[in-house]
Formats: sequence, structure tokens, C-alpha cells
Amino acid sequence: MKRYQLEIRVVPRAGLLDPQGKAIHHALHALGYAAVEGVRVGKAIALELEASSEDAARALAEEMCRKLLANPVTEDFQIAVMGEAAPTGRRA
Amino acid sequence: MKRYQLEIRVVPRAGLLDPQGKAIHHALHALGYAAVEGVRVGKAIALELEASSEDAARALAEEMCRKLLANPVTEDFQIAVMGEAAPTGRRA
Amino acid sequence: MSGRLVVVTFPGSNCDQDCYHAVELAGGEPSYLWHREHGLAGADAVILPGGFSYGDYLRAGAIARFSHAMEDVIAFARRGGPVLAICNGFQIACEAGLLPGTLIRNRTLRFHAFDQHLRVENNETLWTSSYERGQILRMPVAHGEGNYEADRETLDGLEGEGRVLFRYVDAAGRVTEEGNPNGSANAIAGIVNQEGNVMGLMPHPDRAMEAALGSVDGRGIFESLVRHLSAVGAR
Amino acid sequence: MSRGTPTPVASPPSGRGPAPRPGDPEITPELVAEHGLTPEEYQRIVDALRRAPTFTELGVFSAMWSEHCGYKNSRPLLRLLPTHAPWVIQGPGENAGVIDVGDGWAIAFKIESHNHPSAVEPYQGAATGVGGILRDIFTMGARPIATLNSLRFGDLDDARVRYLFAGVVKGIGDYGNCVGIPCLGGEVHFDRAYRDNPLVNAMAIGLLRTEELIKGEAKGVGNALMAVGARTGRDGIHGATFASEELSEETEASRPQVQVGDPFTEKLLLEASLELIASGAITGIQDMGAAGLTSSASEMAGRAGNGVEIDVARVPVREPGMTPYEILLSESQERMLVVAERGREDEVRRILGKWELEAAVIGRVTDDGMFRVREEGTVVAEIPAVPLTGGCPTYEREGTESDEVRRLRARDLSEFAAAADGDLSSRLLALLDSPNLASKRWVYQQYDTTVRANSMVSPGGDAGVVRIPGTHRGVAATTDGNGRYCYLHPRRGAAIAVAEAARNLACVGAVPTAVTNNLNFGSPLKPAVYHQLSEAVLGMAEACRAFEIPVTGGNVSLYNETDGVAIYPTPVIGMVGVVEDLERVCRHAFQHTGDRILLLGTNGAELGGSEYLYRFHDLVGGEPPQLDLQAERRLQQALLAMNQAGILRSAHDCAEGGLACALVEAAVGDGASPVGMDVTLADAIPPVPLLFGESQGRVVVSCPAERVAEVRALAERHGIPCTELGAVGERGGRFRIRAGTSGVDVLVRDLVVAFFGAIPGLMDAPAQVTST
Ligand SMILES: Nc1ncnc2c1ncn2[C@@H]1O[C@H](COP(=O)(O)OP(=O)(O)O)[C@@H](O)[C@H]1O
Ligand SMILES: [Mg+2]
Repeated sequence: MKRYQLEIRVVPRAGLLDPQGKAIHHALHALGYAAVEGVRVGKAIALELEASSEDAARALAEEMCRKLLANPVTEDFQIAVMGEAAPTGRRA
Repeated sequence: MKRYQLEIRVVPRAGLLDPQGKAIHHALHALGYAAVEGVRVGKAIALELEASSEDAARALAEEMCRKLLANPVTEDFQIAVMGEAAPTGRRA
Repeated sequence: MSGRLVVVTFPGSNCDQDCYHAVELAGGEPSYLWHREHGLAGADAVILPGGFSYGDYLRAGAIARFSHAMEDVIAFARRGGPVLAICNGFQIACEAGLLPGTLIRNRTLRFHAFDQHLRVENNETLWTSSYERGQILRMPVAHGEGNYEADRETLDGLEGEGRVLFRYVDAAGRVTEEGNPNGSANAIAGIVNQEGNVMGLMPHPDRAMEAALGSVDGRGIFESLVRHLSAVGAR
Repeated sequence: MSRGTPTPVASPPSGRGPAPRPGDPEITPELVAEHGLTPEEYQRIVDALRRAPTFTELGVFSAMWSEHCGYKNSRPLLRLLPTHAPWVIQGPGENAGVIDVGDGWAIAFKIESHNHPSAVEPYQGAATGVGGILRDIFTMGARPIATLNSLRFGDLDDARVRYLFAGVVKGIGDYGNCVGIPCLGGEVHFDRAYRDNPLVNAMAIGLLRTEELIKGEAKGVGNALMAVGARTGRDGIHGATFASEELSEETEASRPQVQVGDPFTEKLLLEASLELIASGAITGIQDMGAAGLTSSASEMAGRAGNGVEIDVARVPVREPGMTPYEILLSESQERMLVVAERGREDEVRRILGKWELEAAVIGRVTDDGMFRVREEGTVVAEIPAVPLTGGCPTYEREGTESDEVRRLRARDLSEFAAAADGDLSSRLLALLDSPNLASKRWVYQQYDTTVRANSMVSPGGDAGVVRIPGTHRGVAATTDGNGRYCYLHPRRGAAIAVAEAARNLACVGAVPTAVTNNLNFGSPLKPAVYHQLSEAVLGMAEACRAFEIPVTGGNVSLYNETDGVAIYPTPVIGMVGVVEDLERVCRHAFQHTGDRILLLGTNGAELGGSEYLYRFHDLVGGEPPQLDLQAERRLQQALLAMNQAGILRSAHDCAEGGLACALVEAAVGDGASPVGMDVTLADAIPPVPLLFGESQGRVVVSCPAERVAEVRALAERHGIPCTELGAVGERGGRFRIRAGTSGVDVLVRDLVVAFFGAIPGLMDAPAQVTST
């Protein structure tokens, strides 16, 4: 078993209302960033887990997203395995 | 000017308590994912902007993070330029 | 005999006592079920109360739905047992798939707490039988994530089948921007599932049970339920 | 104060102390100074220990002897406050004050400041402030039933101020809402004096059966000290000392001092603590608040006259490699220290476990009066508990009033009084547009005010009222304070805060019963500030004596300065009252068209310190309103008598903005059904001070026409002037005030727009979004 560091993005489905993204979009325009478009705000979840291989780690993370981390009705997710984690896992 | 697609992660400073990460960590353990550690939750912000170059885009995004997107006291941020955006910028 | 209503308490529930008290006022028999326990045997109806189960971390209701109690509640609902899901309970019910759609952050991104007007859209349900159709109610809302969203088909289904029971309106009873506290699609405040036995609503009937507190408009929901239970001669 | 420099401390004067811990810095005069200790104070430490302290011990002393924990500069003054009354169950000195409210019920209540944390990080600073005050309440065995808050910010035209204001309000709301405690009221004031040093004072009230009271005492030698709740991290190390330093460019950059609140864990801790106390398995419990484990353990030992021994290696930590210094001084939130009956530790673990919380035995109660800390085998700190908790030097300083204030107070205001330039209606509308006078609905609609279904009067009126379930009684509460009055006349200003709070309570029909207070001031090392502090305490004491209202606790926040400039002296009064009969609760809004409107009290020609002067002449000056404590007392009694007789339809205090604004507030109510009004003022006073002056001792009441005689009679019996002003008009009608040849005449709808629209108008622009 190895420890892997993963970064998961959970983002609101395209087309679905995103009040936070909208507010930030407005705020950025108000601050003068006129060329900013398509702002979407989701969650960035970083975690470490044990798995036999990178693929196994990814599969495990996918399962977690389906079960808990993402709302199947409204959110999509992407998983990035950042490689092996430092030996001592920081406690959450 | 070109349009770039950026992905920004805004994450709680290391060492600061992350109650949300803690709760998700507990929940994942309760669901049987015993080997998960170090869960940290931040914001995943996706946006498109216009800039003369990739570096210019990154610089602009950094400025936005400092001014608005990240809380300088409690959060760090990372910026990834995902390359040029599809011609029609999705509206937020 | 009156109905035995079980109020489920999750870590972070904070309207469980309010619901318990509301059931008493409506003439039902309340009891509590701790989220870690099983035990809906003998229950005639279940209430998922308001609050911040698991701090609403990740998504409101996302973590609570995995408790032992919720396994039973889901089974109970599938058997046709009445489930009243208020505020955070509504969010939990959506996460658990007992109700369609989802509740996202309020349009303003701010928590809103004030008295809100609702319109009874359908009074031919076990939840609303003691109201008039079109009746205007006033009761507190108190939530940060009450913005009801669902895809077109779902919304059309809800509307077409009369499953939108309560809608946000202004004091005059009209559906308006200002009258919609959180930006919910179609100003939806409360819905039922296809079978009609699970109702979710964001406002707090449990806080509108006594004139001394400003409104008795919430009584109708609890009284309709209790009346229904005694009618079907609670099992 | 400081003479000489500390003798270099190579070899301890006498006795063997703990050996210095590898990696600890050497104790130098610089290090001592960095810990906020003067050379004299350091010498006292050496004397108390009969040797030089270790680095860990120095940290412990500096926290316990900080202003925040040690009350160095305020304790002698606080002794002047009246603290006794037959109904006082617990006075100052515990986590919170406790009073008897009848039928076997008691309430615990206290106010606490989180000014500096909120200046650095408004959201977390305010949130953790609420968390701390709630723990102070439920560690007394009381279930929190209400919160209030008192806030001060700069002017809202400043983007940084809007950011602080929005963040603080959201922080207070998100935390209290999640724990599920209704907000009953509070206040917000805006003045440039608070621009970089906002004030965030949070108050909480809890309900308990008198026999359920428990204290923060380490009783029973051999009993176990247990750390319960959240794990210990590197949060806010030295926050206690930090809270007593003035804000500088440096502290702006002091990131690690931010503490993050977890209201979910707090809610679990609340339920678990009350269950623990009910179980009888524990003999004492205290929040690990300012100075964390250090203050809770040493104070609990001190109160019981015992000692404690702690092994830091057994404290559950969030991060590896924490030093004893860090573990002892961490201010991680949502942690408590409990003393468990020997042999019942598992029972404690079981109860905490039910609530998904940890409980770990970290030490024992001893009989040697020592605060002893081990790291596994080795002792890292060994300090006599008494000097540590009680030995903090206190200072009585010389105060002198600043000439500038004397000049400002002497300022002649007649030019402004005269300037009634034509249209008073537009003046009134412009005044209502001031955030200080406008409705604070934008604020309190972000707070859950109805959770627990016991709120009888929610924010928006003179005072909040929450009922005591199963009785006809209720508890009323309010917070009040006016920094401008206190700046111009600290003693009178503080007395006015007490008088206004009592008036607010009497208006809703509650008997003013007890006070908690928060003293927000600049640096006491400055004679001008020390003068403000001592005078304000005297004013508070005088008023509380005159009203026979005891002070059961409070909090002192000094060094509220930015780059050497102090905030206004801002004593905040949190007052609770008892409502004997909930049926009689009276609200501030006019109820019925045709009801008569009467004024209790006397109009004056007093513009000094008014919002009118600040708004239209950018001036904080003149004599603040006069105060007649005996008349105030009689006014309170008259109101309560009228309330008893059930003859009032509404009662509303005249405060900031004067008579005109009080009438507006009564006419617009909560905005849902505003009513017109027709009032005539006969006083021989120029219209501006008559309408907008802030004379004290005035209340606007309304009653049915047939009750006017009774109101007059009761007023007369109490020696309170009573003038009939006019009548309540139609729904949505005209709002008329006739004052001599001039006056006000507007549609009440226009008042509603100005009154409720002002703060949203300033706050709801898109660029407000903060990252929290
Ligand atoms: N920060 C706050 N939190 C909750 N309620 C508030 C706050 N600020 C003001 N309020 C409410 O707004 C109303 C008006 O406040 P204030 O002008 O101070 O009243 P008064 O002058 O009678 O003391 C009161 O009911 C008060 O409780
Ligand atoms: Mg006030």
C-alpha cells in the first residue's frame, strides 16, 4: 500500500445556477476586470489516501465523490492524483 | 488579446483549523474509508479572462486573488492556466 | 388514537425541540430518535427537523443522510410512511433522494431570517387539508441555503402534478422578486414527492404555532397530519 | 511606570526550577519585553518563584498577567461597582454572573469583547467571540437562550469598513445560527473614531434551575483534569497578550493569531456539557478561552485553593511537534477543561463519545497549590497557583482630562440650533438615511431570531424578550452605549448608557434587574485615557446604585488604539430585566389609528453629542445631554406601573436622533404596516434641538383616548411630566409634526424607504463579496 495525495474539484453542473460564481463575476467587473467571464465556484478538496496503485487511488476517490463528496444531481467532479504523499499524514 | 481559461484553488492556510475538512474526514471514516487523512477543503474557482499572454493572464488572476478571491489572512491560492478558452465565453 | 410522530435528532439539529413541542400542540404524540439508533417501529410519521446537521459542512444535509436513523427513514418513506422535512430536514431529504432537486445558497449569499408570506397552492394533500387553496400564510424563514433548484422536467413535473404545495409570495399574495426570499425556482417553498407522503419545506411551521409568538399559520400542517393519521386509524 | 532595567538573569536567585527545555530561547530583557512584561513585573515573577522562570513559565505568566486575564489597570476601578443584591446568585469572578428570576429559575449572562481579532479577521474574529461567550454561559450549567451584540465601526462610505462590517455580522450570524441560539438584540454605531479599531462585543444569556449551578473550580484532590472537545492546535498562541496590545502595522501582519471557529463542534460541546453536568460525574468545568489551558487550569485551581498537575503529552493535539509553551497557550476554540470525580472518567468519555467528541485525562487535582506542568517525565513548569492567578500587579494611575475634550465640550452650539433652515422634512429624511439612525434590519435579518420558538420580542424594538417555557415570565435584554457622549463627558456618558438600557427594558414592561458591561478603551498608560476609564466606571457605578441594579460581571478591553490614536471611550452596558407577566409585554410601534400619543419626560434644547451635529456639521461636540438619575428612576417606575395597569398600546424610548426619530420608529414599526401621525409640539425650543436633540429621560407612549386620564394620573403620581402630543393616523397616512411656525409633513411611506433603505443601499453593491 502507498499513500497518495489527491486534489478533487467539485463544481456546479454547467447551466445550473451558481449564486457564488455570479456574485464574484459581478464583484470582479465592479473592480474593473471587465474581461472576466464564465466564473464558476466549486469546492477544492485535498486529501491523502492509501491505495495499491495510482489507478486504485483514483478509483477510490471516484467512489467517494459518487457517494458523498459530489451531489450527483447538481455537481460534476474531477480527480487529480498529485503523486505519493509525504510519509506522515497531517490529521484533518 | 487572447482568452484564457483559468482554474484557481483557494485553500485554508496550513495550520489553521478547517472545520469542514474535519467533518468530511469523519464522514469518510464513518463510510469505511479508514485510510483517508489530511482532508482540507477550499474553493475551486474557474474563470475566463482576456490577456496578451499566459503570463499576463496569470498575473491578472493573482491580482484578483489578492484583491477579492482569497482572504489574505486565512487563505492561500494557486493558479493554473488551462490554456486558451473556447471562443464563446460561457456567461456566469 | 392520535399519531406517534418521531422527531429525528442529528448532531447539529436545533429545531428538534421546537418540532416536538409543535406536535404536542397539534395533539400528536411526539418522541425523539437519536441519529445513531434504529427504531421507527410503531412510528406513524417522521419529522426531519431544522438546524445545521453536521454543521451543513460540504453540502447541507449531505452527511446526515448516512446515519442509521436515515436508513430507517428512507425505508419508512418507501413504505409510504409520512415524512415531514422542515428546513435542514428538507435539505437532508433531497440529499437522501426522498425529494427531487436541491437547495443551494440563497441568491444574496446571506442567511435570511424574517417572517415570510406563503401561498397554499394545493390543499388536497394530507399535509395541507386544513388550509384553503390560495390561503396566505405568514411564518418565519431562517436559512442560508434555501434556494430550490431542479431541472426543467422536474419543475414541470412538480407543477403539473400539483406537487408544489407552498409558494413564496409578497404580503399581497403575489409571486414577485421581492416576495422570493432566496431565489428559488418558481418561488417554490414546499413540495411533496410523487406518492405525496414526503413533504419538504424551507419555512418553519414549527415556529408559527402560538399567537403569543406572532403567528399560528403553521398549525395547519401539523393538524392536517395528525388528522390524517387518526383518519387512517394509525397502525 | 518603568524604572531601571532587569538584572540579567543567568543564575536563578535560589532553588532548582525545571531545567531549561532543549530548543527554548534564553530569557533576555528583550524576550521579557516581547511578552508584554515590565522589568518590575518580571522581578515579581522571579520573587514568586524564588528563581528565574523557564521560557514556558514566562509564557504562562505573561498570559496570566496580561491586561486581558490580569485586569492590571482596571481591577482597582472595578471594585467601585455595586455587585450585591438579594437576587444575585453569582457576582463577578466566575465565567458568568447568575441571578434569580423567580419560580426556581436563574439566568447566567455575560458580555465579552473580540475587538482585536475582529479587526484582523472580521468573520472569524466575530464568530469566535460568540463561541467564547456561549461557552462561558453553558459552563455555568445554563442552556443558552439568547445572544445580543454591540458593534462599532467607522463610517460606511469606506470600503474597508464595509468589509469589516459585513464580515463581522456574517461571522456572528453564521456561528449563532448554527448553534441555534436566537439573537434578541444589540446595537451598531458608526463613527470615524472606530475606523481601524472596530468594536465587537457579544453577550449571551442562559437559563438554568437554581440548583443546577456549577462553577469553574478544581475541587477534590485526586480528581482528574480532562480536556474535552476540539483538539489543540497552534491557533492564537498568545492571543490573550495580543488582545491587550495596540494594533500596529505589525499585528496587521500577524496571521497565525487568527482562530477559526467551528460552531458545529460548539453545538455538540454545548449538549455534551449540559449532559455532563446533569450526570454529576464532574465537579467543575471551564472554557479554555483566553490563554487556553493555562488560564483555565490555574484559575480552577486558584478558586478551589488547590493545585493541578498536567502532562502536556496527554493533551490531544491537531498538529505534531507542539511544544509545551504552544500547548499551554494555544487558544484553539471549542475546548473545555473539566474536573471529573475520580473513577468516573469513563462516564465522562462515554457522554462526550455520544456527541462524537474526545475527552482525555491530562492531569489531576493536587493539594500542594502548585500549577505544575510535565512533558511526560520531565517537569517544564512549576508555579505557585496563587501568585499566578492573584499576584498580577495592579496599577492605579493618574488621569487627567485632555484639553481638546474640554474645548469640544465647551463649544457653543447656538449657531446650529438656530439654523432651522426651512425644510425640516428633508432634514428628517436625510437624518434617517444616516446608518446610525436607520433601521439595523440588514444586520439582524442575518441572525436567526426565532429558533427555539420562545422569542416574544425580536430585534427591532427597545429590548428583546424571550419567554421562560412553562411560566408566565420572560427575560428581557438590551445593550446600550454611546461613545460620543462618553468622549465628551465620560462619567455622564456611562451613566446615560445605564439609564438608556433601563429605560429600554421598562418600555417593554421588564423590571431592570442586573448589568454586565464591557469597557472598551484606549491605552490606560495615557492619563487622558485613564481619566476616561475611571470616570466612566464612576458614572456606571452611580447610575447602577441609583437604580439599585447590581453589576454581576463584564469584560475589559484596553489598548483599542491605532497608531497611537484611541477610540472613543466606549463602555457598553448589557442589561437584563424580568417580565413578570408575558401578557403585558409592550412594543414600540403605534398600534391603532386614533390612539393618543403622549410624551413622558421633558424636551430640552440639547444638541450636544447628537447624531444631527455629526451628520450635518461633521461635529462631535458640546455638552452631552444632562441626566437626572432620580427622574430616570421615577420614569422607569411610572412605565412599569402603566404596564401593570395595562393601559399602554406602545412605548418607545427617545435615543439617538431625538424625539423626531423616536416618533418615526413608532410610526413605521417593522415596515409592514406603517401608520401616519399628527403631533404638535408646544415647547418654546428652537425646532432643531426640539426635534433632533437627544435629551434623556423621555419616552413616547400611545394609548386609547379613554386611557389618557389614567396615563396622566400615573405619570403625576411618579412625578413625571406628561404631555399629550397628538394622535396616531391612518395606515400609510401622513406623518406630521408641528413645531411653532415650522414642522415636518411627509408621507410615512417616504420615511419607510429612508429608514429601511439606508444600510442596504450602502451594503448591497456587488463589490462587497468577501471570500468568507
Ligand atoms: N447588532 C445588532 N444585532 C441585533 N439587533 C440589533 C443590532 N443593532 C441594532 N439592533 C436592534 O435594532 C433596534 C434599534 O437599535 P437601537 O437604535 O440601539 O435601539 P435603542 O436606541 O432603543 O437602544 C433594537 O431593537 C436593536 O436590538
Ligand atoms: Mg441604543
